[in-house]
Amino acid sequence: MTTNTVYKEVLMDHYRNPRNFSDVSQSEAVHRGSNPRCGDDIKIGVDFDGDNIGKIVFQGRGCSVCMASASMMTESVTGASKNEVLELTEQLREWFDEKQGDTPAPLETLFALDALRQYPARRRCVLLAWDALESIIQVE
Amino acid sequence: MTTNTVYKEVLMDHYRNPRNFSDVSQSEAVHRGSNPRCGDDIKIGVDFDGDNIGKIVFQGRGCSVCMASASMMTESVTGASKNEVLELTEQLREWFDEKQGDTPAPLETLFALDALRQYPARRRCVLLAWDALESIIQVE
Amino acid sequence: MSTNPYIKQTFNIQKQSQLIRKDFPLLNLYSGDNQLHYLDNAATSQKPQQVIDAISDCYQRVNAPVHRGLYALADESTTTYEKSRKKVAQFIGAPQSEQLIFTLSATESINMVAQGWLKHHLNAGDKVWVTGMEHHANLVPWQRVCKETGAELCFIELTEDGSLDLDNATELYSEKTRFIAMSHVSNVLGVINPVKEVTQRAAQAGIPVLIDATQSVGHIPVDVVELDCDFLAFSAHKMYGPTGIGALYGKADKLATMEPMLLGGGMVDEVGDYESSWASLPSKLEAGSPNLAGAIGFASAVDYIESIGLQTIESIVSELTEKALFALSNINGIKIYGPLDSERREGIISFNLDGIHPHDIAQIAGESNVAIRSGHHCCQPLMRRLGEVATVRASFAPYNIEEEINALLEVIETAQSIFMPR
Amino acid sequence: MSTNPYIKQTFNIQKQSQLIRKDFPLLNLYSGDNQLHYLDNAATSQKPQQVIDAISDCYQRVNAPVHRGLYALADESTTTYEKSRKKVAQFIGAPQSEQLIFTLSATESINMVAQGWLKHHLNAGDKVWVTGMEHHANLVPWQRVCKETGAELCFIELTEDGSLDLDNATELYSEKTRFIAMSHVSNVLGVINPVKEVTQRAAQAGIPVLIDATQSVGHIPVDVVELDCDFLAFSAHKMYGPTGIGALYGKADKLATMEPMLLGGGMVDEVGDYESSWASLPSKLEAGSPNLAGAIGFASAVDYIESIGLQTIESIVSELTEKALFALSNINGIKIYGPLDSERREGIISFNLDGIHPHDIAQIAGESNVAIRSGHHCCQPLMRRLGEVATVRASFAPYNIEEEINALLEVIETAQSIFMPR
Ligand SMILES: Cc1ncc(COP(=O)(O)O)c(C=O)c1O
Ligand SMILES: Cc1ncc(COP(=O)(O)O)c(C=O)c1O
Repeated sequence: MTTNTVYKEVLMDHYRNPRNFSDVSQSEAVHRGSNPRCGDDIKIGVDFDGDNIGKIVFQGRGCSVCMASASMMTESVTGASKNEVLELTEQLREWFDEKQGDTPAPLETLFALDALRQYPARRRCVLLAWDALESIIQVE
Repeated sequence: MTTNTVYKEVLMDHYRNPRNFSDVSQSEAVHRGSNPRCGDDIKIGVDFDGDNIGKIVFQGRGCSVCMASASMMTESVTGASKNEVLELTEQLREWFDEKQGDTPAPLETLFALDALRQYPARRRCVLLAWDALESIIQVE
Repeated sequence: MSTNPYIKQTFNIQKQSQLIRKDFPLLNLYSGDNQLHYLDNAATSQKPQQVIDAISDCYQRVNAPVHRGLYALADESTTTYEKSRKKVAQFIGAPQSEQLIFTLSATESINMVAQGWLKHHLNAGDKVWVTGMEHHANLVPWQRVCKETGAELCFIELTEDGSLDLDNATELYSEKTRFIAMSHVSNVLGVINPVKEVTQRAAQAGIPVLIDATQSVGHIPVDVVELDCDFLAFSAHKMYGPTGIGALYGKADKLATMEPMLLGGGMVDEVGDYESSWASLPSKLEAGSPNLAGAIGFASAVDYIESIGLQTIESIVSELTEKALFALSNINGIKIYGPLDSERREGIISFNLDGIHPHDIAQIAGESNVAIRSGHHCCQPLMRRLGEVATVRASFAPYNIEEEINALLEVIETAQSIFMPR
Repeated sequence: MSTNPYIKQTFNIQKQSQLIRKDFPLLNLYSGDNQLHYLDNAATSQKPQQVIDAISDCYQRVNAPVHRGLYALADESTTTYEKSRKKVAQFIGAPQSEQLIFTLSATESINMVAQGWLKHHLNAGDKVWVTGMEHHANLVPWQRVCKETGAELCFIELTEDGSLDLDNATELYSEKTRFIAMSHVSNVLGVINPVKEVTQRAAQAGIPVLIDATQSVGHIPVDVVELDCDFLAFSAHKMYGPTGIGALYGKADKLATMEPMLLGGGMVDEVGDYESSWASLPSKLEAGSPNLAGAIGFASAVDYIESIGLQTIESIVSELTEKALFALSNINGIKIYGPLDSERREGIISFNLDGIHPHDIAQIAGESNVAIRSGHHCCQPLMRRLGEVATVRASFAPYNIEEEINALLEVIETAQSIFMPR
């Protein structure tokens, strides 16, 4: 196995001990993200605090990348404004699509996703939670 | 131009002076043969004499090969029995499909068609009249 | 493009064709007395070594399932496939790659629109317009969809010189018209149709237009934004690309509302036992394992065209066409179809000779290694309008050279000496 | 076949695979630590140099329009195209070449039958049967045709071990059944279905049967007369042939009563302005310019298989499968789907590991150059029946060697050490 493995400690930690992983049924706004291709299926729940993300939780099942990415997302966006989240989502997409550039991840908390940029096939796993959150904000 | 040209004198003679080329409307049995691909469109008319071809005429338009082949056919089959014609048609098909074998044409009158065997694309031109005659006999 | 080896101001056009010809291995197989004069380019073009190599390279280096694997090779195949889509999409000026669907052929592209889009937008009494010069591929699918829905098929007729008689197609933009399908360039007459004129007025009337660009893409500039068409269909094999792959371009809203003709793997999202939902574009319209080598070959044909320059191609072909038209029009008993004005036509010339069946001319040509076509060219309705059952057709590509026109002229002379001896 | 270089009694199977592997340039690109362990053969196979060369040769020597020219090259292309048809037809035992239609893919073949035949033979209340293990390509087209006609889609369910539960499909041969569509070999379970048993009873009841043979042709013997199926669909790219071409076999009466899905050039006889008539078979079902290079590549893949011998292929793959099944079944926490009896399965093995998502296994495999697949494999209905969202799948070809099984086992060990540390 190459040293480039995506299964770095930080990612595995998020997968094994997902942050903010809990029932979304109490949240103000909920959106489901699913990828029938690999069976990833998660729900994101948000409580807003004015224009900001007050509380965010997620629930569901998926591969380690999908679950870890969702977990990292909840940590990254808590307290951020809607616009900040939308911008961050866009930055993350661009960063991911760059594949191997030197650009660091838009947030330090997301750095563990770096190795995945070589694998365009994992794009959807990484972005599933982010897409769902974006939908929530756009609907609001 | 190669010496293998299909436009030998005999063929051109049949094309320019088609034998038994006349109105088919008086014939006992008539069948139309057409090839929309190249616009060949002829009618064969037969009067039977018992089991034999008494009189055979044709009418229509087509390329030189189609017209000459029809003309040669009328000469070849006049007086022949239905079975003989069916057999001859089959022999002609086989001979044509052989492409370059040494087998001579089933009848001397058909020898001018020899060079055409190299050109499978002309199969339908050569056989159009024969197919029409076969249909007449099979219906009888 | 100063690095373009094909363009040097000091080169005349003859030399350019000869340089281009070197790229085509099939043509170089024959030499001297056996030289092949391939003038059947409107049927299918020959392929440059660059395209052949790209296909081999695909199988030797890239081949893996597209869109579905998590290993490096599958990433490579997916990336290469999507790059190929982008290349072809950009070549016709498609705003988004996803608007370019890879299909089996131009024929399939057109059928997809007939069955997947128009059929769901037609009612009895509606009108669908085509022209009197369409290839069967851009006619028979509309015949069927009209029959299925009770719509009426209407024809834009031709003027004496083989142009579209738009002035007399009075109902073309009427309220009843739901669709217009027309060719950009006729594969028989060579005429370039005033597509822009039609799409502009159609747009005002809210009528979608499909362009059959099978004879124009790769030959003359085609830009879907500039043409403002709703759909555009073409085939790789007519533009130096592989056999067995074509493309459909569509406006985003049109593709979005299109029902897929083919159902299966890759084009679905969720598949229940009794019902399924579709994936997003372009996947929705590409059921089954993608044709990876075909797409790569298609893109490399575009690369090839761009390396020569579309302008260079156009000027070579138009010079050949002009010379051929001039020489042919001096022949006794010849009838040339379509406008003679070389500005308004591509490198396709159809003609007939008095007293000689087109089949006989093509046969005599074949015996002299001149590859031309006789027949209805998949345009029976046009033949009826011309009052012919068939024509002879010679069509040029940038690898054709002037002496091949002479070979054609000799063939005609021979044919006349056999069939019309003085 | 004593001249067969691949078969020597003194060779063991390992050596045979190694010899075969030499024919596949893509696999030979990688060596040493970078060696590619391509175990995604059920998705698409690699291509031998022989097939790649046949395709290049087509473009370098044969390329010309098929069925339409009067010059020598066009004769050659036509003859070669029809020879290719004959080759593929004979390979599946089709009584007549005309019963073999070249298509875009197995997917297109199946859609052609759904839209062109079954749709015209179904009424509301009729039943169409499929199985619970079908690929989306052999399911979604039937879903649509049932919805369009009001017919009912019924499923032959699976037993615990992944076999067809024919005993409990009590209504299968009932009066209401109009069609049965089933796969010969499942692309997930690897199980070989008892097709003959079904066709025999279906024939008594007058029910046509379509076999999706995409995973069987080229892998195990397939003879359409012996199977007595009405339709059979397959793709070249799964049997060492090119991408972008498939085939449809049909019984003569079925093909004769089939409406063409694609309309256009080549498939018509007379084309009026408003109505057209169709050409005879096989042309009727092959609209558009034929895929010459695809057909030639397809035939050369058959040649390649015949040069190795189907039996040799079978025995290599079955030995690999047996070994892999044995080794895998000893792993803690593994679940293998489908019957374990290697007599009843092909070289396709799907499995899951407790506590590890299939995606993660495939990813870890990819990082070690082991190309395996994770996902639903275009079989979502089967996944539901297995109670999984996805599986891992490894699939073998005769160029795979025993050490590649070890590479797979190592990957599993790594995955377990990452995800299930003791
Ligand atoms: C069992 C089965 N049927 C049908 C198909 C569809 O084949 P294709 O994608 O070549 O049309 C496949 C492969 O994808 C398959 O495995
Ligand atoms: C104008 C035109 N349209 C459509 C077609 C059909 O193209 P294809 O046979 O590649 O589908 C052709 C060529 O045959 C053509 O010349």
